[in-house]
Amino acid sequence: MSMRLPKQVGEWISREKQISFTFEGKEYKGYEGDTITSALLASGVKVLGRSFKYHRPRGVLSLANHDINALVTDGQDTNMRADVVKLKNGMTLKAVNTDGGVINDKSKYIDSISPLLPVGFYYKAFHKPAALFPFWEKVIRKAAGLGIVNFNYPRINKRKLNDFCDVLVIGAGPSGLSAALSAAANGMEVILVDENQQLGGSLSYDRAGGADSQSMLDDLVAKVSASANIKVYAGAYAAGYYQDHMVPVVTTDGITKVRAKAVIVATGVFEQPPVFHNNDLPGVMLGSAAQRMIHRYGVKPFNTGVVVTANAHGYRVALDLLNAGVKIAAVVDMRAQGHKDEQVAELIRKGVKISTGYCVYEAVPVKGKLGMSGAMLCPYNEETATADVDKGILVDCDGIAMSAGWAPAAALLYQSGIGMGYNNDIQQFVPNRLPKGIFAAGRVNGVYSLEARLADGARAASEALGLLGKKIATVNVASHQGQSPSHPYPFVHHPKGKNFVDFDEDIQIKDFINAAKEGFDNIELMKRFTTVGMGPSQGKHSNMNAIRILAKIRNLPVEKIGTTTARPFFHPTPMGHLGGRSFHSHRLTSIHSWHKAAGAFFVDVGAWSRPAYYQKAGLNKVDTIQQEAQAVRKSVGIIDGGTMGKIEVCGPDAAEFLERFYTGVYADQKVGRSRYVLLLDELGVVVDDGIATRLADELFFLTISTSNAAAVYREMQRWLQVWQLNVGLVNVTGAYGLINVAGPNASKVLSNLVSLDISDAAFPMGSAQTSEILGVPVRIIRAGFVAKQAYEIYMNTAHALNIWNALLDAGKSEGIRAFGTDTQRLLRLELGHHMPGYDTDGLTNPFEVRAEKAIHMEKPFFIGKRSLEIIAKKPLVKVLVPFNLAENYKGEMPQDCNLVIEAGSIKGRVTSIAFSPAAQRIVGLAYVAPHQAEVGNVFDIRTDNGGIAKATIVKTPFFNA
Amino acid sequence: MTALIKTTPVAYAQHEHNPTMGVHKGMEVAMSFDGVTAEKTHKQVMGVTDVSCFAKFGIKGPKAADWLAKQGIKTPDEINAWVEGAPGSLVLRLGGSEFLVEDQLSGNACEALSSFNQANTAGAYQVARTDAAFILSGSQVLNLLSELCVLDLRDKALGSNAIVMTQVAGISATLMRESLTGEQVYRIWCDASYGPYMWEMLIEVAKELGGGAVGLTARF
Amino acid sequence: MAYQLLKFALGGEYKEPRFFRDCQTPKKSYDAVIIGGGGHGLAAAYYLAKDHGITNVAVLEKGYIGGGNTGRNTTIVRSNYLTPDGVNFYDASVKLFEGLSTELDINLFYTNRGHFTLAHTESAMRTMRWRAEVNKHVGVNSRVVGTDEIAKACPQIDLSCSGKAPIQGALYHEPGSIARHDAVAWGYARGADSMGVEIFQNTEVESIDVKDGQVQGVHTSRGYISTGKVLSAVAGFTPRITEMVNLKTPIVIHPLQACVTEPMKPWLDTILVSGSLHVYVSQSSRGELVMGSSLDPYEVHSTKSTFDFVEGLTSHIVDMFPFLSNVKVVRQWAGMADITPDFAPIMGKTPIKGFYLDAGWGTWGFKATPISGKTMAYTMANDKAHDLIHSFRMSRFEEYELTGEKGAASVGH
Amino acid sequence: MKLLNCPMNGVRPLSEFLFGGEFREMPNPDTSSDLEWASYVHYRNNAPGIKKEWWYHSPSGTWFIAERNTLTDEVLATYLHGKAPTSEKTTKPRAKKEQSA
Repeated sequence: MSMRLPKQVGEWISREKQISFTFEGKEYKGYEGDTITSALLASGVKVLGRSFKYHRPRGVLSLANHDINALVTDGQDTNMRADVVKLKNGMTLKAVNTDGGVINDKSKYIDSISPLLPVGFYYKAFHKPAALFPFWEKVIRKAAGLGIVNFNYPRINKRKLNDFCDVLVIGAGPSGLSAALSAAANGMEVILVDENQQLGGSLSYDRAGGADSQSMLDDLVAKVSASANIKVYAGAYAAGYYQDHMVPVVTTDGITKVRAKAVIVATGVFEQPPVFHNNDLPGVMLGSAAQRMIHRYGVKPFNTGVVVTANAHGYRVALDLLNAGVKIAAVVDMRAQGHKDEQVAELIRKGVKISTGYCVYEAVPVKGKLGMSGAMLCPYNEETATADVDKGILVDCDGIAMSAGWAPAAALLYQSGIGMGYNNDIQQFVPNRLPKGIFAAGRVNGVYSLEARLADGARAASEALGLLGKKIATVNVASHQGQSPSHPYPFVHHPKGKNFVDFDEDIQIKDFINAAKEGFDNIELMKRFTTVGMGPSQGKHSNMNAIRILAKIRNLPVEKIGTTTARPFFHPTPMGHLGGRSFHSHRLTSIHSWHKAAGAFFVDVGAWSRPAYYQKAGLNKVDTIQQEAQAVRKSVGIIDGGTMGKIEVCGPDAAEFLERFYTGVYADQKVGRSRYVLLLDELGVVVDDGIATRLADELFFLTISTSNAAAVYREMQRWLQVWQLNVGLVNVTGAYGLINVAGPNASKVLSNLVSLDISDAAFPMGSAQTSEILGVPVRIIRAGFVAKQAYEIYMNTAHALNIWNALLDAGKSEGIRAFGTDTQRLLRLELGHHMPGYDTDGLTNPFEVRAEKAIHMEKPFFIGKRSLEIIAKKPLVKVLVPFNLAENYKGEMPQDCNLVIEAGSIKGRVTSIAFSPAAQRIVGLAYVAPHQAEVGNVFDIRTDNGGIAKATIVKTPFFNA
Repeated sequence: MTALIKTTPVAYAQHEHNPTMGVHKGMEVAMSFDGVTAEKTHKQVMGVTDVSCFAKFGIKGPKAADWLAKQGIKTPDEINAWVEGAPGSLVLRLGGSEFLVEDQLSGNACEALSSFNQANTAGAYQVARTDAAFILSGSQVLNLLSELCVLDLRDKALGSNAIVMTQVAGISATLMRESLTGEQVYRIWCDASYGPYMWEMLIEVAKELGGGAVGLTARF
Repeated sequence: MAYQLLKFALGGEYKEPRFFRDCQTPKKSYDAVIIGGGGHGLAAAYYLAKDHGITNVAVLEKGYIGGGNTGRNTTIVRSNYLTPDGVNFYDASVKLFEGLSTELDINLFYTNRGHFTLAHTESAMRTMRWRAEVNKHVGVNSRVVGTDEIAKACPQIDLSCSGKAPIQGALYHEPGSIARHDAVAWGYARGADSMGVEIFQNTEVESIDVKDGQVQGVHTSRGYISTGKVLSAVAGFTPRITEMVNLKTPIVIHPLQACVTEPMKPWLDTILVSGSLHVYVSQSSRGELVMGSSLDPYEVHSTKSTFDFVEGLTSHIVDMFPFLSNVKVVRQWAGMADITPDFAPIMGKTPIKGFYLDAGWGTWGFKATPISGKTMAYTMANDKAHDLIHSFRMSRFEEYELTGEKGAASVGH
Repeated sequence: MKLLNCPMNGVRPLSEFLFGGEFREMPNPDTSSDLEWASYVHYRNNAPGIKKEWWYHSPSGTWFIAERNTLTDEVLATYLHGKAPTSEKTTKPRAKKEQSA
């Protein structure tokens, strides 16, 4: 039976565009602009879902994005909120969290055994006997949860943009619109955000049977669109408030991070349900939900209804219902003193029965609780919150509209760090301390009459303007007159319970009472024990009532109970939105394309992508590496070292700077020579090492490890600021290419390209020259990290590929071969060199890696020196030694990080190990106890599978280089 | 032999678009991608051009400005600002005492400057510059930048002669706007090694916005 | 279980007793005062009473019990550490956890899920082997596994992480479990209370009275309490307490954040941690994904949430599980983590006689709750550090004997 | 995202900065005792309050000092090490007072 009303003024649906969809297998029709819920209600469908815990049938509650019991799936997506998700043609929808459909849900029995499941029952059951818990845990997990995740759901990365404004206004109800207009009128750049598709907030549905609010809305909206200073984000919610006025605004398309100079929060209030037996039946809904249904979607909420109220709003709802052709069985006012205003008068004129001092004692369900057939109305005692059942009247109705009060939508205000105080005139928490740049306006600020809300918006704007240095006339707002918009305790106790406070989690009044009895009588503890407000709606309709109950239980003023912290997000926000386009920056050398073509297997080294080795068809990783190493040992190899850190230290104090920064001496270093550099931190821990080459009296050129380069350069900059030396630092890591040619034939290859004498005599280890290759200026350093014969060639990175190719050509006859970092690690191991970060960890001191030679304690100062003086007095606990295994070792190959064991206790670990083609043995570096460290000593390495490998400490290099 | 052609740092990322390459100032760069007509429209909507080939010269140190002045190069008085320091050449003042000179299409200041010799120039140090450099243009350029950069880059916020050292797509970059061939464009410089990544990001977003790569030919 | 539930149904008027008394006025003096009503403080009180018969104890909680990091962590329990001392300590904690629901007669939902620390690089794999070898040596069930075992335990994961950080393997730690964190605090509170310990909520310590290097008592918002033994177990508030006794420590406070999704039907059975992607995730018994990340980048003594955190975390989660794109995050929150230079706690005696420290937990506090309580109770009762916590002693910094946990620089959890 | 005022580059979001830890005067290594030195390298002034800290603006490579309240996260001043403090007036709105959540 259709509940669709004739066209309503300002409705959000386009009746000319009909849409068909299915729900639970049945086909229905709706209009474009409908939400899933409004279309279903229009088609006479009342049961939209099942509740989380008891699987009770549920319908619409708020129609404002917290109807957690009306979650549906379209087969792709899950936990879709039917009350706000736009209807699309061809949708095939099902309620989530049912076992066999929303009507015949097999889990509905849980409702009848609910007495077995009081608050926190799961803390008191299932754990004995312990052996059975794993079984119960599975049962519970299966019962818990809402929708089923679709593992084939496509990856979606929404865009995340940044936007900026002077004043951000959140909420486009009367106060928000007024605030935006007055800020804009005074030259401010304004962004106006509202979660609804159309502006207006309550103006778009709270009509009291009239149309004035609509004309006022049209007028305001016209002004907004006419203003060049206002940018509107509609259908967009402010997900949270973050430091320094950053508010992410979420739409279906993505997120805009708005950075404002001032924020006006005009987010209004959430209507709160009065709590009575069966207040969750399909057909029972908030008054504002009924109004939204009528005016936004042209849907009749029910045919015959009761309005239960405790404020002026209920009477406005009654008039709207009446106007929509709903028969009003009664308006029930829970307040003894009742209500007087023109709406009441009009209702009486129209012959509506008003029962003052009454409550709805219970809603009467139809079979299966799939709807309601009537309501039991009883005289209500506000003191005891009880009903006089003997004087009860049963009225027939298929719906109840509830308007007993409000709770501020203050989540963003809380996140900005406001203080809230309880105002007894309106029975509501209102801001009493606002951080700089944060303003509240309208009902969230405790201002209720329409005139006052408009004024309050202007008032907030004027204060924001003041903060931004634009003084305008102050606006005064009249304080609240008349009765409270919220009832202080809208509860009706009932022996059968089922009077729900939290619809997400199925929490009833008695659950709170029992939780308090067990000692959880502090709002935060109560929240955690009962899980009130922990559901997807985050307590939007339940936290305030929970606070009222606890206040009553503890016999304290509501104020003393305080509120729980409202953390982000205002509405649950998809991870694809939050993650956005995940940036994954990476650095490549200018030779990368060659590596790729040559079959390089790439690894990430810091931000860089480097070849570990070059894959050869039919050759496994280990053999490939062995072959690349052989090439270097027997003839010549070439590696792209462009990723290495390269830093120029210039100026009169360059040598002095290095002497303070590193452990070595550099003042007497000759131009054209290189020296080892070792960096410690202030604790004396080994951080990094490398080579310093003096290119001129006032110019040192540093080559340091790839992964530490950025951090080391940063530390140099910091210490330079502290020491105030006359030095210039230039990080040329990305500007220079580096190619290392290594192996007995390296000089032969190089001599084809340079006009230098590179004989050992003219160009010994540790020396440097500048020259040209094919007309390109190059710096060449004779370094011995991977081979005795090795030349590091530096050039403008834009020429690196040219030089690389030239070297390959020049080396063809020698069988030159490119090698990667894995091979490089093997080569340096064969020479017995350790690598910081690989053979050391976050605690290793230089004595443990036997770097005494590199440490010049006689210097007046270097970073870490003072700590080394202390460490030097303590006995060594471990020391890094070179070892090899028996020539024909046949056991399990030990791995890096296998442990060194002596007499059943850990003495150290292997840091590097590999088969050395040059030494024709397995060789490695390991930490052992100092007493084990003598050359010739044998120690035990425990392999992955628990075997023992006998290792012998030897001298390096591991082969006769 | 000095005729060796440099490779643009962006080359690796451009391969997939198989552009028509050409040589400018000794560097091989993409002259065109999808044909000049298509690229002209990209230019209007959201065009990205690799101009890493523009010659560059970098210098820093307390005496850097004096030295440039001696070479007849005008430098900005403000920190983090730029001027046309010589005909067709930009001079960016990066912070207080570091400068980047870039010869645009018609400029030729850098060649002379490369004669710099630190040995006889106290207080100034040459900075090797091999940056990847880009031109961004079109109606959607602020839309693109509002996703890739957190700063407010609208005219009202970014002075016409200001430069910002900030992050674009999560990596450090230098950014400014200038008027080029009659239209306002944004310029981005980043470390050469990040060039391919930066190109990929700019093109990915540009394409979503109905634009794409623009070769040197269509750009000028 | 049935009869336990039936008693609720048949009980008529609800007869469940209070978990703990509502203490309002402290006595003049106690044998020991514990500052901090979180899991650690309450566990220490419980074991002081149970193991050492010291029941004249007051627990002082500034807010409500379990309201600090006990209620803010992501409830992971494991012992796959890097140093033998670390592994032994946490293994003892795991063993206590396993029997705790029975001992405290409260269902802690202690659920063994298995714990994978994913490695995306070779160097990460080396650290995994290092941890595995040490764990094995101490008799803890951890081992290096390949991608096949990961895929078996969690078929939904994208092993390439959307091509951004392909997974090489993992450290698999069989005992890895999760538990209902609040219940741990409530259970210890009830246990301690039933043996006579008095728990004072909303009670702030204003200063600590020390004479001649010996603790005399504490000034609180409920008046002066004299005592010879004070334990500080306040995690992120430690610097504020140590300042009261002029004790210098290396601890720095960084916020640690977490978030949860909407509940969904169970699909993720294991606990997944990725050091390189800085995420850890498990699915609670309620069906929510509980997710955390690495520490905030700078020192703040507050629990404010940042958007940066949730942006970074979710982009990595979606890299691992692309199909979660439209699964919604409901709530994010933060705790204050007390970090030490070697990522190991500071426990035991201090230079001030009668002042005991249980701090420096960083991101590891929850999983240590039972054992820290037990060892601190022992240390207080005997005024002698328990063997298990020797290497966590405060003096290790001045002695340049930091624990080797510093070697494992990846996110713990 | 938090905003910080780099003395060289102005107000920028936190993502452009690295935290360099507390600024601490180094005791004279030659005259300080082992204990004094150990305490300098290990211990921190860690109670909440106003502190001098190192911050680094990555895109420009600028180290500077920030005077910040570590309880409220409010920045009082930022300046280059050794340069006179500049008032924070130029920055966007200050950090809010912390609410214990």
